[in-house]
Amino acid sequence: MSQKKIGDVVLNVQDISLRFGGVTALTNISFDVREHEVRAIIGPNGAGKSSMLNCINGVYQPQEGSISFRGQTFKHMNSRQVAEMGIARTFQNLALFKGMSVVDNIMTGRNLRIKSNLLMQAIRNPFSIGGAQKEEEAHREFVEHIIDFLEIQAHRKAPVGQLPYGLQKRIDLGRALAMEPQVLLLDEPMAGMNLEEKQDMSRFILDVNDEFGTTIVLIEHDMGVVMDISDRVVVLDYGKKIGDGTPDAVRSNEDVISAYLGTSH
Amino acid sequence: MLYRENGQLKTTYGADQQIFPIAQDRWLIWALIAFAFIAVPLLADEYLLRAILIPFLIMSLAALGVNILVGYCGQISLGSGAFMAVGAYGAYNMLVRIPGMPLIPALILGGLCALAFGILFGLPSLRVRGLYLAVATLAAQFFADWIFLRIKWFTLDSPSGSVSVSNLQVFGLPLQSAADKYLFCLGMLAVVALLAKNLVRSAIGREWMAIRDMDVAAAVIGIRPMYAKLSAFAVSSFIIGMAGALWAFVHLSAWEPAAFSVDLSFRLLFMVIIGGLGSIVGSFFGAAFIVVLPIFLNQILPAAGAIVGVNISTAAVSHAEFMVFGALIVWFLIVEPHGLSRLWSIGKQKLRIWPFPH
Amino acid sequence: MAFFLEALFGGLMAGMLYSLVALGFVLIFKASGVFNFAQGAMVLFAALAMARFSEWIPIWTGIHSRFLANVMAFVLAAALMGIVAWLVERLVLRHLVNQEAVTLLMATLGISYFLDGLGQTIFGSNIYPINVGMPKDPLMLFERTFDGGVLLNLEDIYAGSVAALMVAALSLFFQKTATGRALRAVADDHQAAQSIGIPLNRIWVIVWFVAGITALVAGIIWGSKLGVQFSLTTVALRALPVVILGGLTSVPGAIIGGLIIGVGEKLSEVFLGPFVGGGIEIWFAYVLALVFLLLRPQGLFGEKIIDRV
Amino acid sequence: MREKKYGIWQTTTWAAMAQLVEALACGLHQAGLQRGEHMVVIGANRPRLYATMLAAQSLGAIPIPLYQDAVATECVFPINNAEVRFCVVEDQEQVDKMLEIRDRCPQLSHIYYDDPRGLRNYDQPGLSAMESLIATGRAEAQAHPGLFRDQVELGQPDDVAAMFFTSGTTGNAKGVVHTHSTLINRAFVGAAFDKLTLSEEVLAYLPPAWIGQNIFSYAQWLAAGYVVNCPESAATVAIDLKEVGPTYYFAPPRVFEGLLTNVLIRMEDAGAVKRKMFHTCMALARRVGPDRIDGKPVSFIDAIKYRLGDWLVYGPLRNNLGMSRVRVAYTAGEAIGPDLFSFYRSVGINLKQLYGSTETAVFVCLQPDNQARADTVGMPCEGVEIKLSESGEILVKSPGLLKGYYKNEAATAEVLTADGWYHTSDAGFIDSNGHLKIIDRVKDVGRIKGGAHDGSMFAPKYVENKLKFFSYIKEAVAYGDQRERVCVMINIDFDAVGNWAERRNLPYAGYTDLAQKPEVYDLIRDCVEKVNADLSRDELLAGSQISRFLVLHKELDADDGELTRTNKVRRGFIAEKYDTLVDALYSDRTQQYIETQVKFEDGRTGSVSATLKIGDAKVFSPVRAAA
Repeated sequence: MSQKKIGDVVLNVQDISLRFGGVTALTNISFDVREHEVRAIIGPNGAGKSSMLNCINGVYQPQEGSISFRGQTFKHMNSRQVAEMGIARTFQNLALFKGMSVVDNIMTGRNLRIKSNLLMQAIRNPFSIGGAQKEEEAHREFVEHIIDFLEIQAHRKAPVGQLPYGLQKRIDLGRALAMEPQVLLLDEPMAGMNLEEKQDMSRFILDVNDEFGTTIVLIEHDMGVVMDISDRVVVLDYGKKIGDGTPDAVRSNEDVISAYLGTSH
Repeated sequence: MLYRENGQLKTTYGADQQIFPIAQDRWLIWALIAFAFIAVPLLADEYLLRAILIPFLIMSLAALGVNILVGYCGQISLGSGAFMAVGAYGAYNMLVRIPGMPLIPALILGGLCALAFGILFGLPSLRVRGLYLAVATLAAQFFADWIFLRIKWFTLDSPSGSVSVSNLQVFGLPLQSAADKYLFCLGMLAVVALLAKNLVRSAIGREWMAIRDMDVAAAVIGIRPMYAKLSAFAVSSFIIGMAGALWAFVHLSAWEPAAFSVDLSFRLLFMVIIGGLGSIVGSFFGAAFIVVLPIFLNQILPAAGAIVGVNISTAAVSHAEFMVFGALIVWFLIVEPHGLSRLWSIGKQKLRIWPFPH
Repeated sequence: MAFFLEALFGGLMAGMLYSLVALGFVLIFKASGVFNFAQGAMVLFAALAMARFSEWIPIWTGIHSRFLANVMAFVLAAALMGIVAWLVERLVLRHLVNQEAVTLLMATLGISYFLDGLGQTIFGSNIYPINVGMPKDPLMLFERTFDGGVLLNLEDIYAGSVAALMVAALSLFFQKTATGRALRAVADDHQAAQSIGIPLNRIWVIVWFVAGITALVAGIIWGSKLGVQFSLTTVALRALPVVILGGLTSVPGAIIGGLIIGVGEKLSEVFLGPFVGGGIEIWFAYVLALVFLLLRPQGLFGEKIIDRV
Repeated sequence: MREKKYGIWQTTTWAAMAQLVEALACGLHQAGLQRGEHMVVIGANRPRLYATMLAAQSLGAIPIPLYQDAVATECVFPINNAEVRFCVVEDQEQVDKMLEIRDRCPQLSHIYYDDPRGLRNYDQPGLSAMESLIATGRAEAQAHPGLFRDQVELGQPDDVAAMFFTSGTTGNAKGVVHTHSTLINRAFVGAAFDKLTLSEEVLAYLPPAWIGQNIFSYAQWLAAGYVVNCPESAATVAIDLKEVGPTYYFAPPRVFEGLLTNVLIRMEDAGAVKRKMFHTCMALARRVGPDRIDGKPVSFIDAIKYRLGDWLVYGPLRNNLGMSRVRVAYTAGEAIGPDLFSFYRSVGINLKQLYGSTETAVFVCLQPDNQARADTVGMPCEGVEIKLSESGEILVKSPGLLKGYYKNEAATAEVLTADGWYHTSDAGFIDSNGHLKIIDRVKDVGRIKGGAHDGSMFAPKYVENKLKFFSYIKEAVAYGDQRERVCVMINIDFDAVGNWAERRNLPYAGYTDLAQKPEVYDLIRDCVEKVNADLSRDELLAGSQISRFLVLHKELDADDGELTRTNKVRRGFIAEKYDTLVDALYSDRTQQYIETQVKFEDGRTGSVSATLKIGDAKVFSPVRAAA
């Protein structure tokens, strides 16, 4: 693996706090993400990792703090905006569209880019009147490249619901990739996978990172995997940031160790 | 068993994405269309056309609309009857107020009225989900009932909102005989069904299904729930509205608000559930089932009674109809919650891999 | 002013009845996650049973005390509702465990169709009176305060108070009794409830039975006011906005919602109605609920839903 | 040529292919690939890899396809042996292999890869993408328009066209050298034989390094000009096969076997009715199908029935196997079981056998349509002469013979006589109706000594196989080498014979008992005599007729060392273990007591003893063939 050049900060999270009613999920979290790097957020279950992503995605609205992306600073993110800015995301407990085929699931990732309007789509036809068909085909081709990339050709037309867990995770990733993201947020991409699947997944993640130069923010609660593939690591525990730095630095950080020993992982 | 797919290889995405990728299916569907357009009008008698086929076609159209909203976008609606009513009265007003208004534009305008109405009552869907929404849509139902009953303007001051249309014409051709009406409805249905199918297999359709299956994820990949839901409401209520207008003009030709009561809304919902949520073809099955069932019962029950030696009054029949109907609904939900279309596709799959079980 | 008070009281009375029906919804929804569209049908069914039994019993038994006849009829009708509840659980709910809400909704619609049909087949489909001896004579209040005074229907007051009693009883049943607590447990989390050994199926039967009783009471009251007839089923549809307003899962919500709707309806009918051609009470409640939803999606007392991803 | 990529069948027209080849050729030329030099190609069936082979050949260079699943070290020998400087590989996996062995193959200077996936960060010298090669090639072609044509002109029919390394069972692999003329000639003969047309569809899913696949999807592709389809990935072959529905299909027996078992397994899960239907139809097929496909007349009723069966079962079955459109299907490599063979033919798939090897550029013998037999491999095809050495070995003279083994005179001399006969090292003979029968590897073939058939050939495996084709016989061990008559020890198939016995309500207590029943002996005798009758028909083997046999008291078992782990009988070992029996067979005793150690499943050993009868079988006087 050759050296990839890590650029300057693209995404910057400044002392975010998030509360649900009485419960506090996050308290003054701040960290930054640099171009082209693999940035991991680790922490025991319930440390608020997913909530962090949900704030970046605009799923949750943090009460305090701000998030800035490429210079623009936002108090609240708006999902649509986030997507348009090129931040894609996968989910911890599969959030695929159960009723749709693999291809269609990944195709949804292209929706932002579809130009033809409702009427054009309605009169979609093989005789290339209205161009909706042509557009569909163009996007389908792109999607097929992703399918090829993730090596799921054999399952193309299958309804996602019937596929094994490991594959569904891949499709989730595929859907995110279809957005051609600049920043890719991965929420426990390897949770509940067997070793082999984990290796595949890490391979894909690294490939994405250096084939397309995509910046990757990666959540994991199991340290092992993360340490080998990530450049810098943030450690959360009970909604607080207890460590930040290179894998080695983090590994030797007492708080982190105690947090992990504490929650016996 | 009948499928021979070897050599049907797709060399373009266009070929791969067509509505019926398998050659055998294409032949079948063309045969079916030909049969419906040519053979049926010649063979079917007056009663069959008027009492069964025309209602079936129109209800299929309506069910199609409902299915887009409920089946594809996952927004439960109990106000479909209202959308039909708005469509019907809207078209009616267009027809009588604007001199020389031809029928088809009138229908489309009727549909557009329903569309506006639909979007208005679709707004709650942005805030509320599931059952709350279902009840919210009931509001549309009762509101519509009331409007056409009480606000005379819509019904040209006719008593109790009952109005009628006569000697309809399409492109100067009179729409009199049952066969004409049948063909007209069939044509409308065919066109709309095609357009609808195109929508659901395109980007917008995927947005709807995405919202239905996992709205948060959908939002995160940049789908605007508002646009998706309202467009679903719009398209759906437009189709339902047109169906309503057809129902009123072609089938009833004289009607009052009661014709579009909440009961109709329920029946439409049954159609899509029994037919199969999220399936175009399911809408047809559902419509057929719900349209034919009562007629069937009306025929069969007295006969059955006669056999046992009991004379069953018409009232009794209608009550029994209620019971059988209810029982069947429940039975269906238990046995095949995914509706007839699921059975259909399973059967088809079995045929494809015949003689293997899987 | 007097006019206003009359409307207000009328509204409150009607509201009480709404809350009664609404309670039926809430009970079942809490316990089984089913939005029971059949509530209306149950009201009709119960009322029909009550009416006809009270009419038949003297013929069967030769008892001529109307009171006794009514009591027995009530017991019989209640028993009938029990059977209905049991059958519903046996034949329907049991087979639809953890289906989506829509499916269950559909199922209850099916049930309501069935009950409508059944009821009218067994008990006939004319209008039948229920006479539980509620005095029909009017009552004047505040004659000194306003000239003309405030005219109230004694019947309404009875009805209202009965409904209120019933509501109170139910809330007690929910808060105090063991079954009630079990119910609340089930409502909170089916799995958990099951794991601590609460028999879901029995709970459901109970809940549907209780809902049946509320239906019966509601049926009796409405029936004795307007006579038992098919239109009773619409009572349930009227009660729906109440549930929405109060929040599907909240008993107090149902009560307050009921009152708000009842009053709102009457007042609007009286004060707005004339300008828009009247009859607005059929949709006013809904629009009210709708507007309300936009402001507070989970209803007055419903819990807030947080999306976990 | 088509390749399924990105979900659809990407078509490459001949014109496009030509341009691609030209570009590649010019590119390679510019990179310094010399006439007569070797170039390694490693990868699955990919159009661009085929193109590179073509390009190399048009430059007069010699492509060497290697197996893509071979481990790195296996590639070392060929690459060094042929002083390969250039190699073109499919993807990262193969590149890694090449880089791994680079230190052992210093001369390996140019590595081109087709699929850049994962190779972005590779910066080893001499490594470059096929894309860039093509690009430079285009430029080169622009610069010297004539170049390509001239290079092609220079090519001569007898230049070496390609080299295939045969997986040597002993020692290093041998590079089989073929010239253009040999390959092309064979390709055309094969094509002509089955009247292949432009419209054939072929699915190329076996390793291109295997001569078979190479002939079918490369040489014949060029010769007949049909469409070759490359599957999307190993995982999707089944799906792709179904989509393509090839008209011309080639596979070794194990593939057909796999398909069949798969069919049967899936049918097992079917509902009772369906299973019944399936089995009845298959029974009918077994009865009627072969005749039908052999163009023999079948009774009207049967014809009707078969139609029905075709509609109910065979048609759908072919469809699911992806063989609805198969016009010609071949199997080769090893002997194919008759049941397996007839299954495919009976459901209307024109499956045939052929005989050939790497050295003969495949086509030596082919079975004409409607003359396909399980036990022959067809008639010598055009241009082929066949004779038998005195040892019974098959010698072949054909325009398709190899030029020799690369840098291995000795080996070449072994197989290729001065007067151009190639030693197949298979023993066999031409049967009465002109079909070649393969008997055995020469080394196993023995001789009868003394007696009526002194000196005539004895082929144990052939005899044993013939016996084993009877469902009642599970294993058979034949003796006769250096003896005057042939005797066999037989294992009955317990299930088959068991059923048979039950149907005759014949009581028995376990295997040993059943084995010794006189009825069973009669049953087996019939089989043996059928075989004898059959054997007597061809003079060469008449001597191998079985005169005495016995049914063993225990089943031959790998645990007792009687079978190899792959369930082949270990003739020698058994001979020693049961020497008493062997002696008995060759004496004139009618029974023999024997006691043997057996290992049970749980490892305990016990002993089985029995007195075995010895049966005599009728021997037929040889029927003179063609008379």
